[in-house]
Amino acid sequence: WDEPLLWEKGQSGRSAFSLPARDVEQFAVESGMEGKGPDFPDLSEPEVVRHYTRLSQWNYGIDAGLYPLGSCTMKYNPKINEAIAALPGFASPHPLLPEQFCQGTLRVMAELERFLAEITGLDAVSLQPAAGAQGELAGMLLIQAYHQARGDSRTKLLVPDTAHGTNPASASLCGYQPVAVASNDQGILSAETVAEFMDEQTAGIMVTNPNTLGLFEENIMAIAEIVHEKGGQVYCDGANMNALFGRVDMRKMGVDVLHLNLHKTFSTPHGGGGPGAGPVCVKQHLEKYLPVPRLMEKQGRFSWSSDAPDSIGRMHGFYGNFGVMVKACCYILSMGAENLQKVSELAVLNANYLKERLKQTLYLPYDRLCMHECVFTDKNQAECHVNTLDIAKRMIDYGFHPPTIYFPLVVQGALMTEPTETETRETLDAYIAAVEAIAKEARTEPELLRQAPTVSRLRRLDETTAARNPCLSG
Amino acid sequence: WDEPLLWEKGQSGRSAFSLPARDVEQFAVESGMEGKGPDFPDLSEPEVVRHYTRLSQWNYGIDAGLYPLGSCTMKYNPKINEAIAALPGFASPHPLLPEQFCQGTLRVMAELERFLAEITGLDAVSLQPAAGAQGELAGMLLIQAYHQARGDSRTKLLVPDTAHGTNPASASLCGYQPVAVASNDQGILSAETVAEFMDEQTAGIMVTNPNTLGLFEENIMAIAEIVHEKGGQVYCDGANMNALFGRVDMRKMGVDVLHLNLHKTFSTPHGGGGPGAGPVCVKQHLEKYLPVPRLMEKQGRFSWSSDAPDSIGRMHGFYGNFGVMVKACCYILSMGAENLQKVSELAVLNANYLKERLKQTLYLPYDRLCMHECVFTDKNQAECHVNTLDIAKRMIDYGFHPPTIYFPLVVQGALMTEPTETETRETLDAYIAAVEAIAKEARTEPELLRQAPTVSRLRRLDETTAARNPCLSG
Amino acid sequence: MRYLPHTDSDIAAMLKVIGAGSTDDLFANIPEAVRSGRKMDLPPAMSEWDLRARMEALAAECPDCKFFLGAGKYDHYIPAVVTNLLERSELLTSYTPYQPEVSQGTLQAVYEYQTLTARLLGLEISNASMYDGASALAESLLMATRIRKKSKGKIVLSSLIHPSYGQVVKTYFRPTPFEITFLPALADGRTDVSALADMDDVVAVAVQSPNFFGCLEDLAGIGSLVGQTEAIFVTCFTEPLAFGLYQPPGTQGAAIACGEGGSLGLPPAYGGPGLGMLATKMDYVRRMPGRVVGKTTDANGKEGFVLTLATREQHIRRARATSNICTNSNFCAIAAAVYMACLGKIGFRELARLNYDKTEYLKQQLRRAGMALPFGAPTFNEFVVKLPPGFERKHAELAASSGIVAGLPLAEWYPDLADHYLLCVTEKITRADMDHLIKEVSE
Amino acid sequence: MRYLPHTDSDIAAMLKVIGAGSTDDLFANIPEAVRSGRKMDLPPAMSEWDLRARMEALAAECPDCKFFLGAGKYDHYIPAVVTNLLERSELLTSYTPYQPEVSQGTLQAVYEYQTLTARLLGLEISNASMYDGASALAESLLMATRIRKKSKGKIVLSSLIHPSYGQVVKTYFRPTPFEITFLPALADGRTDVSALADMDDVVAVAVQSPNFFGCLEDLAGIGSLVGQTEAIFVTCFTEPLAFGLYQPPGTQGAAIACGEGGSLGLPPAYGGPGLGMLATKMDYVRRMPGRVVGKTTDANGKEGFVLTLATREQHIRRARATSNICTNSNFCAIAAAVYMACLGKIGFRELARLNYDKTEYLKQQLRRAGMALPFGAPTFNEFVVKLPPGFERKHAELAASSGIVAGLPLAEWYPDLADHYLLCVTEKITRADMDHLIKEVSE
Repeated sequence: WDEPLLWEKGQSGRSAFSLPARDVEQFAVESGMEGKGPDFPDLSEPEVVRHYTRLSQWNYGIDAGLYPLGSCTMKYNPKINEAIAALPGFASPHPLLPEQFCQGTLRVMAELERFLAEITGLDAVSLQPAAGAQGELAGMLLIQAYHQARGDSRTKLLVPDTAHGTNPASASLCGYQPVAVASNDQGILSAETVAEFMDEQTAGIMVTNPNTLGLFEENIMAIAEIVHEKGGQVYCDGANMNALFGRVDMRKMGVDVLHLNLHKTFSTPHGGGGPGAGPVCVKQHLEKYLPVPRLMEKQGRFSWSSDAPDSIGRMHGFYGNFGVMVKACCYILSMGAENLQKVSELAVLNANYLKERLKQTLYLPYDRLCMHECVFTDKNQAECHVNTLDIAKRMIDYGFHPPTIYFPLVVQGALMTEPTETETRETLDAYIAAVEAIAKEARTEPELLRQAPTVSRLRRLDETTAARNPCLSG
Repeated sequence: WDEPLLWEKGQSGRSAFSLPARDVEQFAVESGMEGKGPDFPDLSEPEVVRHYTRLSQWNYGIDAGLYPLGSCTMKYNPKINEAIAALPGFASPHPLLPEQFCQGTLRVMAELERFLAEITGLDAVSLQPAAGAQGELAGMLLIQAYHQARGDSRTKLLVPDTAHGTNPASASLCGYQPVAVASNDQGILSAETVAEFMDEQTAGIMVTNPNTLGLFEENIMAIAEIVHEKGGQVYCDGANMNALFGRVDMRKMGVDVLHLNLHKTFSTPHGGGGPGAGPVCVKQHLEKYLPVPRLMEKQGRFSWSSDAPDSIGRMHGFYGNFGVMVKACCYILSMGAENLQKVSELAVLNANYLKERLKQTLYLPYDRLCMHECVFTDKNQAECHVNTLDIAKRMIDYGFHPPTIYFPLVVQGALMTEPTETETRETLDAYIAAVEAIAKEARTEPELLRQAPTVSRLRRLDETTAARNPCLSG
Repeated sequence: MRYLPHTDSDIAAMLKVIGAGSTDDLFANIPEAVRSGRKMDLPPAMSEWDLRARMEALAAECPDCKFFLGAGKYDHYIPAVVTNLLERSELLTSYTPYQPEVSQGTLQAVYEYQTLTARLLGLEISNASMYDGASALAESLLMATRIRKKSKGKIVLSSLIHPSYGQVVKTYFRPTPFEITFLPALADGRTDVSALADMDDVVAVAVQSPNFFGCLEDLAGIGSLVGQTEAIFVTCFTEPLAFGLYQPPGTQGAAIACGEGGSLGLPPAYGGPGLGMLATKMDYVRRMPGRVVGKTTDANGKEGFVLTLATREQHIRRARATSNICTNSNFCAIAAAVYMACLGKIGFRELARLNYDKTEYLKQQLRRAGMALPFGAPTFNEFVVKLPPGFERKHAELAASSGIVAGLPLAEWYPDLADHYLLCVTEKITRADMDHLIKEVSE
Repeated sequence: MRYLPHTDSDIAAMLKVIGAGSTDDLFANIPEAVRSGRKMDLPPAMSEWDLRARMEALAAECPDCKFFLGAGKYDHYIPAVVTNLLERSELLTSYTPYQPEVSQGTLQAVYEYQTLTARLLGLEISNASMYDGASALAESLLMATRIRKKSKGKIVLSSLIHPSYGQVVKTYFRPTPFEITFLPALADGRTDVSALADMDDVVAVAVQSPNFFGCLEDLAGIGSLVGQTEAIFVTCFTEPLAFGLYQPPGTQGAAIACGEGGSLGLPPAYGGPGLGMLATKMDYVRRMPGRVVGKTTDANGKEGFVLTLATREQHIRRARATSNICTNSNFCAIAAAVYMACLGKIGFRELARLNYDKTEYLKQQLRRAGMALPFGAPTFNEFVVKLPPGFERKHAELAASSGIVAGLPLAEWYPDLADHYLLCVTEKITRADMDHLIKEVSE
């Protein structure tokens, strides 16, 4: 059945809000400034509950099944972490409380900073960026501040064709002209190509490692050396850190700055699009540029300091997404070093297993060991005149969320598949069976794919009209 | 998609349990007594979460839509009450704690006892019965104890044909032979009929008021008088109390003992079949027979007393379903007297509105003012060779939970419909429209009804085979 | 009021359809003489915020404490997933699954509960739950009378069954002519069944293991003794976690195993709601009380689940039903199933082992501190200790000053056992907690 | 580890399919030189129970207190239904709705959020959320430069915009050649816009109302002034509940209204996550940053929702995107929508009124107690008071002894305003709380 829009429900006179007792008289309001209040629908509490319960039933979450969106690391989100983040001592503190009322929140942040430094091998961390892309921006601003402090104004930034989609936009926000660097026939960057583009007008490079093809940038040390030699800085997009726990040292890789996505790698839920958190980790020479305020410890007491004249400044109204940080901190504490390392082993195991089992069915442009994800394309199905979109939509009919599609752009018709470590072998086998069945259908009954999905409440949606004649509110 | 049975999932070696740290050594176990432990499947936490999330998605709850099961009072279950019952101070206390650790739980119970006495007009309350049927049993035992104390051993009990289904069984558990008393052509008991059956071998009468036809037993005073005259006691099944808040005084009605269903009338959720709570309320002359322990107050301190030589004894391992009591207490406090009265007004308004709007469509055997529910039958549809079951199953296709069917037995092919006060007029209108559409289909495409439901995950289930060759575990 | 959706114009329009002038008119059938005629005397309606504040204040009157209490309720950790999954309103706010097509979630979950319960107890089938352990025992004994088709005779209970359970059995049997008889205790803390040999007309024998003193009964021995008679052997439990370590009752001759399942994922909640468990043999299924879920197929041949064997039940069989139970503890049964699913075979066994080992540690330390452990039979996670005379005062002081509840004084239940305390140790008690207790007890 | 499902035999079988000897082999592509070569130095894995205990202990280091603090975060009651509905994993654990057919829940909820936001702010459209108020302002100003197609010029901010927001704007504009200029305050606590007349090349003017001092700006007046120039008028807010009582920015000439929506159903959570709101006119939609949901139809003509106008976004337009934002505050936006749905038109207005009246009561009482309220402009639920010199000590004492935080000292942010405090009163503050504060302040 359908669930009407909120304002198609309700009747004036209803309310789902329990108005607090009035214990003061009414006071006059300055004439001319008073408004009529927003035109919201009036619903009873049962109506509100039913509305959102029904809406939720049209949604697919990680608790419903496999969610193999490549690059998104849709792993299981532990329930205990939600319960802990909701503790009054974490959910209630006002951000401007005197220090004595928030030592607990500050200690959580201090621990998380230390953990992230340890996990990446870098020296200092700011938890302030509210999401991965804001972390990227922070990283770019840090690099810019670094160059500026040296009186060096650079204009370009190298961005490989296997970088995350936000990277060029983040570079551009910083006024850098992104210079596209092509990956080689192995799907990774070659040092030679980087050397070709790197010059003294170039601020540095943004490397996603493992890259968006799910491949480890094996030449990263040589590349970093080239970049450093020309005075540039190396930024690593750490969104794919789930592949690397306990395996690499970002410092040895030559990384100067890196952001992490707590809502991917560290198991905090994505909430249908956010909030996330995008801490930025740096080597010591960049620490003084980190956003303010900075968390300070003195004899076991924590406080904030904005005394950082070289800082790039503030990026958030307060200190970032504390609620998300709590969950990430819980995750790390639940795991410990050994289990975190195991997370990466199993994430990589799952991805390689899928890759091996499916490469006869879907075209695999780079047939080599992958890391946490693997990228297929629709090339094998082209002769049946079905494409990546058709395959993806048909997966919905089989009860699976589709993988990321048409990204990365470096291959045509990509199906970027990231199972994550929390999926069982049985689930992967069921997914493999579904993909095989779909590939068979592509040959025998391609119309099934083109018409898919059919089991969902809605059929394929007309995105073109939506964009051409946008209707954004009701 | 399907969700396998629990033991069809998992692999030995997994676990979703966080084993607490071991801080003591292992000790030997007496030889020969050790077992191998139960043969449970081993699942990871994500598997457990997904299993029950998926199962839940096959269920229909009050938060999903109208649930008009007659006699079941499926009203909205407030979320705040769940949150309060989960407070550590209520969820954690051990029942045998010294008094100083449980004054809060005891105060909740004392308040609820007082509220229920006030709401019914009776003198004393025991919260111990764990559900309505146990409340009925308690009531019967009280009546029996009362007679026994007078040296009077009676063998029969009057049970009208409009009583709840549990009533005869409860009477029978007490060794009473239930004597069926027929309702009159108005759907209620006549005093004359009761007078005919009532004698000095009869312990009393079990009246459901409003009865299961949704009609108020108008002759209740005269009936009570007849019963009392012969030395009998009047038991009222209070499961339908939702119709009567603030309207009647059970004492004036001549009721000696009555049970309430907290999980119906007082908004606590039914949990797919329980737990409930079935407090029993009595007039003063029955108080000394109430179950032990009894809650006592002395100078604002609460304690338990089992010093009650006439008591029928204990009915529960501890004190009843405290967790349910908290929610009922919250409900009463949220409502207050005026809103509780309004609850009944609106419950009765909704039922009469449905009755008036639908009586042209479905056959209404008793066309008069109803209380909180109304009973239709499939008589109008008989000529189309569809029956109550077909109509009910077709409602599922329209997105509604069916009403109670084939009960009460006093009419043939009953559709016993109780909307409750928390449903909006719009929802009732949508339900009415669905019933009208189904009635039309019965004439034009009766096969649609006979094949229903079709939108649910499963079609009609074979209950006969299930009962004939029971398969109760896997 | 935010739960009541009707606006004035809704009410007016609906009254018009009904043909009534006011909502009062809808109550016209209620005779004047039975009307209450006054407003109910209840506290004024509270806002959500005032309600929460008031109830939080009451909850705060139940301060946190460290208790060594079991005696029918065992305080175990509950995984956050259990709590979280049980909040799903599809499970919480549904009714008894009378319409199976829209209730497969509840039905499959309960079918799985039945299966796990049968496996846990070593029997063939389980029902879909009873109210609590006490009523489950009472119902089991009534069931025994039905199996043996007896209308009189002896119901023999161990005196080491939880005393409250014995009382509930008495209440349920009050209206019947059956005679309730108790078996005494042996010196080792087990039941003395020797009297059985001389008893006639025994319809059922019920024994609890681990019993109220925490001792494991020799179920196999008693079972074979009872097996030589006409009587039905009913075993009872209050701590099902024990079957993670010890042999389950079904393999020891029990015809019916019943008890309290609260240990399996339910919070103590001051004693309720509980979970009455009842498992038995397939032969006895039609004598079994309570709801039961069975597997079947739908019109397309797809597997599904329904409430079944309703002909035993009150709404069909009315006065001749196997029980009057209707609303049960369905939601608690699902909680138990989720809990058992979380632990799995491995976790359940390890957790049981941990409870046992911690308890043995405390016993060892108490012995070392010179305390007497009067009963020699093996125990699971609780046991009886005799403490120095006058310990009552210390017991009260400890509670008042440190929030430590040093077990349950047994004298109230067993007058012979002055200075005897029933101590319970679950996984929530740390070694440090126990060492602290020893120190306090030894002082 | 309970989140990791792989058994040893799973791993062995999978490695065999891959043709690898061990999981280490899967990392063969990582050069030796970049390997960490040591175990990470992290605390040992904690059980669920130890974790909870540890985090509860940390949470307890944030004791409850009574704070008269706003300044960007306002402490409002959150209905239990908001919290409950937001726990539904279908909403919480889903990704950005790239596949609309399985994401209609998120999409419709966000479409409704956009609509309610547009109505609240008096503008035509809203995006699907930004990180928080501060970044929403920065993004709004960047958007203004795109609307005006400027690559340089002045960005003029009121100095009574939340100081942190001003700092974030500076950070975002660091890489650009735009010049950030601040407008001073008037004596009545509003912004002095007189300098605007003499400024050239103004690309955008941003004013906050209620401003950081709690004062309502004369938005209509400023709006018409800015309307006479080329500049885009951006208004900002930290307390959207104010628009339950006062006129919304959209009707006062704002081209873009943005700010923090945390008041709408989010807990303070020590400052985050927040909800960046951004509403504007349809004309500017293609210059707007961030995700947006639009209505469309499916292949059967049924109404549905999709993410739309993706051509503005980074994953399509890459370097030329309107913003780099990707993950936003979607879940917070849904929380806000549920909150707004709960309050409705009536509740929202009444709650705003109650905040206002309580605040006026405190102002009245402070005046009566002889305290100076330096700014005469109307306020909503916070305001500035000048307390006797040396109140800092009392402020600290009150916090330490009674857990009362008597507002925010302004001197840190505005050095001229020694002894000035910003006090906030929401519906959670009772009259008794205020009387208590007055008493303490007057002593």
